[in-house]
Amino acid sequence: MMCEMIKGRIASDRLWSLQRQGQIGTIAPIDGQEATTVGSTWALDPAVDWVIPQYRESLALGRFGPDVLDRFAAWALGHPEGGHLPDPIRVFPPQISLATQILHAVGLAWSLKLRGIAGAVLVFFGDGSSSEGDFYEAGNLAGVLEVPVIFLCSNNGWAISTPTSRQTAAASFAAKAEAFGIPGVTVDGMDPIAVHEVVSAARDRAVTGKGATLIEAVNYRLNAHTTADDPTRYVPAGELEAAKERDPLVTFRRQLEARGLWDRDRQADAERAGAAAIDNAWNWATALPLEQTALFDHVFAAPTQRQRRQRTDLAAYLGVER
Amino acid sequence: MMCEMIKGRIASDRLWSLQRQGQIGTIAPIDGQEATTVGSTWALDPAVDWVIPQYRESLALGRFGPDVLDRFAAWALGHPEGGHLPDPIRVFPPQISLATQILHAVGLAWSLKLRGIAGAVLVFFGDGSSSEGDFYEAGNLAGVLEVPVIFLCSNNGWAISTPTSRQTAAASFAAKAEAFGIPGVTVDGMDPIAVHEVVSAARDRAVTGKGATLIEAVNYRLNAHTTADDPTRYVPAGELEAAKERDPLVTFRRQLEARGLWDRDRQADAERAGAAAIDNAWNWATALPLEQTALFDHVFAAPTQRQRRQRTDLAAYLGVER
Amino acid sequence: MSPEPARSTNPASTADPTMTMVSAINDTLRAEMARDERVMVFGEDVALSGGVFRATEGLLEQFGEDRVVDMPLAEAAILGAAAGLAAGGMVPVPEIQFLGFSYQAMHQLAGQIARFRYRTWGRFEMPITIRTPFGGGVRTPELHSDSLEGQLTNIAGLKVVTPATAADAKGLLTEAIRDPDPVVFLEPLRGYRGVKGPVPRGEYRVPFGKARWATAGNDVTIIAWSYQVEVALRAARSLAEQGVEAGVLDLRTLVPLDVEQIVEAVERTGRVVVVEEAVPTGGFAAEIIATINEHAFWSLEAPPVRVSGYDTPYPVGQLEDTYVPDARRIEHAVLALLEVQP
Amino acid sequence: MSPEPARSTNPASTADPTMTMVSAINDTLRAEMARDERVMVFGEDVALSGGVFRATEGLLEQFGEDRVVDMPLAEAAILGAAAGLAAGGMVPVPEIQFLGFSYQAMHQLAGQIARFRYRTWGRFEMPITIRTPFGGGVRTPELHSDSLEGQLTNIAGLKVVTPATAADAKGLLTEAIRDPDPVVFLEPLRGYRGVKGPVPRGEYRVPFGKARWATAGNDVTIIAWSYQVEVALRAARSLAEQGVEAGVLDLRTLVPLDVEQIVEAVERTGRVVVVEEAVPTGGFAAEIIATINEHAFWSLEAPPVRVSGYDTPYPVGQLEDTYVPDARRIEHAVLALLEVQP
Ligand SMILES: Cc1ncc(C[n+]2csc(CCOP(=O)(O)OP(=O)(O)O)c2C)c(N)n1
Ligand SMILES: Cc1ncc(C[n+]2csc(CCOP(=O)(O)OP(=O)(O)O)c2C)c(N)n1
Ligand SMILES: [Mg+2]
Ligand SMILES: [Mg+2]
Repeated sequence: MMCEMIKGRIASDRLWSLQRQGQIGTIAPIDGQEATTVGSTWALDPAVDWVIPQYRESLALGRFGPDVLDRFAAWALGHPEGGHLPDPIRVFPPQISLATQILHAVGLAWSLKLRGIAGAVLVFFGDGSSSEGDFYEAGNLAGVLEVPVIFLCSNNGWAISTPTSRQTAAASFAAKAEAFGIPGVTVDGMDPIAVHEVVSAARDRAVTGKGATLIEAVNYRLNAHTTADDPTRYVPAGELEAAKERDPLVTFRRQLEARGLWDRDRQADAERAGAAAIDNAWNWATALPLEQTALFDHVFAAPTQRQRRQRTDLAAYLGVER
Repeated sequence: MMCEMIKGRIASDRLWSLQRQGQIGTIAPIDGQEATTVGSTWALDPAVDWVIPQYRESLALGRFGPDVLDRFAAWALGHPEGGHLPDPIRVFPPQISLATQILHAVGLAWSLKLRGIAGAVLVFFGDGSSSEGDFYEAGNLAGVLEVPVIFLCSNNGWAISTPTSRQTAAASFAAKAEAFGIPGVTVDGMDPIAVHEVVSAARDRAVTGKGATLIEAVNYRLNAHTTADDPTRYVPAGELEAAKERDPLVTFRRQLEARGLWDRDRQADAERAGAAAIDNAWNWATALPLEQTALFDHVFAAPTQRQRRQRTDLAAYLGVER
Repeated sequence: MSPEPARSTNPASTADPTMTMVSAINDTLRAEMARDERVMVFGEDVALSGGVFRATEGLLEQFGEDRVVDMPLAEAAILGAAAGLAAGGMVPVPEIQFLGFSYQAMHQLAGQIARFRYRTWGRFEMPITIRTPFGGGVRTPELHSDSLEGQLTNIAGLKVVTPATAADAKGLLTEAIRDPDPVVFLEPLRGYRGVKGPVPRGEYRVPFGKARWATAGNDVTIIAWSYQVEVALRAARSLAEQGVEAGVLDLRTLVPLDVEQIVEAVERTGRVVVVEEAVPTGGFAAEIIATINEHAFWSLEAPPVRVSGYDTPYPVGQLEDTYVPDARRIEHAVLALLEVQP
Repeated sequence: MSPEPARSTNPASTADPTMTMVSAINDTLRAEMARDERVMVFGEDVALSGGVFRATEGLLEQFGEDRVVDMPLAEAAILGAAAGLAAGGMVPVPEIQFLGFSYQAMHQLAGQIARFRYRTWGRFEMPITIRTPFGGGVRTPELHSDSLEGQLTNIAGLKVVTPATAADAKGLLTEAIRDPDPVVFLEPLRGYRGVKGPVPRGEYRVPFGKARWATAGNDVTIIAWSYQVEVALRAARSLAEQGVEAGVLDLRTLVPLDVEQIVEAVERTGRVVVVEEAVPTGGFAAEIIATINEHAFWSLEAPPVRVSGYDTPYPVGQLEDTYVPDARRIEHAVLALLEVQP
């Protein structure tokens, strides 16, 4: 897990600087949410379980294979292949329309139940997304249908500039499980072991037909919301510094070192591997070809006559083969 | 309260038979929900408080004056004046797009708070409507803003043919208050006194700046969902009979009689008054004039040029004055 | 009320059983569920009660509670779950109880379902058929009668299907359920029992994008869809008595659109009336007129005309009959159009 | 980039301060809030951070947390609360962070706000101005760039306002906030900083329904709105170099629509190109063409042409420049149109 957490941070930093160089568009860094993302996905079985991320997690979903990062690089580059995670990778692309993915997760989990597949669906969403009607409708539906879904609220304290105190007056995000008749748990989202534990337990419930669980993983956004954001405008002085004390890359490393499971060499190797991973992803993604007429691909299984005409006209206008 | 409850039932029965005679469209009867509607509104001050109904309550909102029933009759007749409750009556027309009214209530309550008006907003919605995202977004927003709103879930056991067991797995509808950080109370919705008590308490909280309350009033739909519905297709045998034991018009009457506050004369008077009320409403509503070109009134404060042209064309086509 | 077989391209013959549109829909759902066990029906009140219009009656008994499901009252949940089910390999046939309530789920319909294949660049297809009643004339409360084709057709990635006959309800619904892409299947409230006609036995599919001549005629072309085809036929019959041969082209599907037959009709008749129940501004009739301008402008002998609702919300019952186009208004428009001299 | 004052009807003179569109919006919000204490600004990230585009910067400091409010992340709550606030006598100016997320609130926008006056038959007015950015060209993720005018204009009861200049951003926003009816105020993403121009000092109102000649020309009329007016002006300049006098008509508001000036333009030039960034099928350009057919058919010397996006969802960054109309495509369409011989 440590290696993947390091990879996530390094990949995030790399994309950040690529954005600064104007090579990609806006990007949401993962700083502070590595333990939540990695600890939870390490509790899953990629052969049967699914992950539906929001938009930060894809940087650290190595549990499901290296393609996830490759595709995320393509996504950041605005290449349509970035949204395509090849079968059988059980991972959805990043979701921008917040909280909609939580309902997709319930439907997907429902299909597993109907088809008798002993898997679970883990869906990530932020503290902010929990305010959308879709989150509540999803939780309520999962309670009624008793489907194998794990709702993971990655509470990083902020929704862009909106603090959790403006997001809800509930005792906690986990407390919202009361509204659905499912268990709700709060866990230290900076501790991958703790996250791994609660998600494993939730997965056991899920695959044994006991239904859904809501998990609130309390972490902190150690960086800006995105490359377009300036947190100094709104984050109270000192809050970030205090949170940095809990940086999972520091604390988990200390834990492992204390138990003799980690050292400077391992750290160096992990950092090299992380750099290599994002290098490969970047190289793969930048090498992807793209015809502009591909614009019409994959809207429907087969284009309508009107789309075919538009494509022909476009090809003629661009002076390319259709 | 007893008189208003009787009026509600009589008005409901009358409209039911008028629908059967083909004089009005589909109508939703109030049978079984009189105590919830009357008990709660009797706890309000019509001079400062507001009521936002779903679509059953308008039959028994006499607390806010006789016009409410008159307008409801016009509404049932499909006359546009049916949606207009004249200022200063603090009542909204029936709401068809379920749960949307719960957010309107939060906004309205917010305006009272901002304007320093010591009133509260009581909003009715059904057990079914509580599954809509709008309900949760409203509860969550009210928790954050601490506005003077009372959410009254009129739980009559059914949403058309869907029982509450298919609606949610939560311990109760009141339990959903946990998700909002506001108090949640369950009350016997067949007992007007009990309802009056909890709503009075909620109103006190509201007007003293303590914020919102969620109340679940457990009653039962003693009739079909609407004139278009056939409950025998889905209501389990015996359920209705059992519920009839709790009919508020019977039980509350017994209570009052036991305390010597009610007798057959009073009952007869109340029934006469109720019949007179719906007679008056019906006569008023059926006498309302309507020009077909009124179609264009009240879309905007002033019609657009395009609407004016359409209106002129229509008038010419109909051969009437515009 | 269905077009005289002779003048119609509807392959149903009088030998076929006569059915209402709602029973044709019910039969088709039954047949498709029997044929493909991935097909699921869910929505508000579709199982226990068989649907508020009885369109799903008997399905629960036949296919069980795993495949015929009463959902909590939440449209976004119904369509959002449909997307997840589709990604999981099922073939969802959700019902939105009335089209007006699809607004509650527009972020899932327009923002997700319509784009799922595109945003996953082909990985996940959405073989979803959203059945939903719409259209006026039956004195419903607010938002039960609104016609939203103008909005739905502007959402790339959705197919919009609008049967006008019982036979097409079967043929197009069969096609919709088997189509690998999301289809909004619009069922006219007035048509459920108001439209009756012969329905072919056994498997019957009507391809998308092929309009149908409900009745032929060379003087003028009336373009319509869904229940307004019935209304247009009434107008055509009355016009015929006055010696005017009006053809009624039933579009059947708005996306994909049968541009060929529209163009052929304009070239042949030169005069077109487009009928819709919706708000005219930004409505689908405007799209048809723009399409005609693009492909058959020089054949126009007079400006194409719209017979629509008006630029107001769908009104209350006492104003409804003025709002919704009727045969007299269509006839009136046709006669005025024939007056126009180039 | 703003039209040469000489050829423009924009009353702003070069003596006026030059501003970006976003600062003109910010100033206007400030002025209207100062003028009328019922005016409230709320939405996601509008207060503490001053908005993701800084459009509401400084308002919190000046007007306090009762009138400038960061809301929970829920669009339906933002617009549903706006309806209640309006019923309670406030003048809400909610922001939807990106137009694509208005889908989350479509049931409140189309189903409630647009009809509130109508369903209460005049009792409750909805003086709500919904500010929201839209439009392409800036490499945003999904649903940040979609143009939904075709859908919004089909919703009776909404006014749809689309400023193209900094001056109009001020004049139309002032008008919108003071208008007693709901207005969807569409702000072009590319225009926030990409559009600069003189902005009249002091109170400045631009009436709805009056289009503006961004540049005059008698050979052909290019009809556009919002940022595409800038693009059309680029095309017009390049056409001018080739001796083609293209007029660019900036509609300013889509509802209400300035039919008079559109008709006058068609009568004068006989040739029209309508530009939109949206999906063409069911888009607003189709409405303009239908309107031209209704009111100026006989003046057309060639079929009106659309330059639009395509019938696909708004694409990812690497395909965006092909999707969104640019000056070259408009120029290309104009030249082709001029080839057409009646
Ligand atoms: C439906 C919707 N509304 C608004 C936005 C704009 N937006 C993008 S990220 C964001 C904040 C999300 O906060 P949270 O859910 O806590 O996730 P985080 O960014 O903190 O990981 C907002 C408002 C959006 N993408 N989707
Ligand atoms: C948004 C929306 N979805 C669906 C419907 C159709 N519908 C009308 S009443 C109803 C059931 C409402 O149940 P509940 O909220 O419990 O109120 P009750 O009728 O039991 O009083 C449904 C599904 C609607 N009117 N609005
Ligand atoms: Mg967050
Ligand atoms: Mg109920």
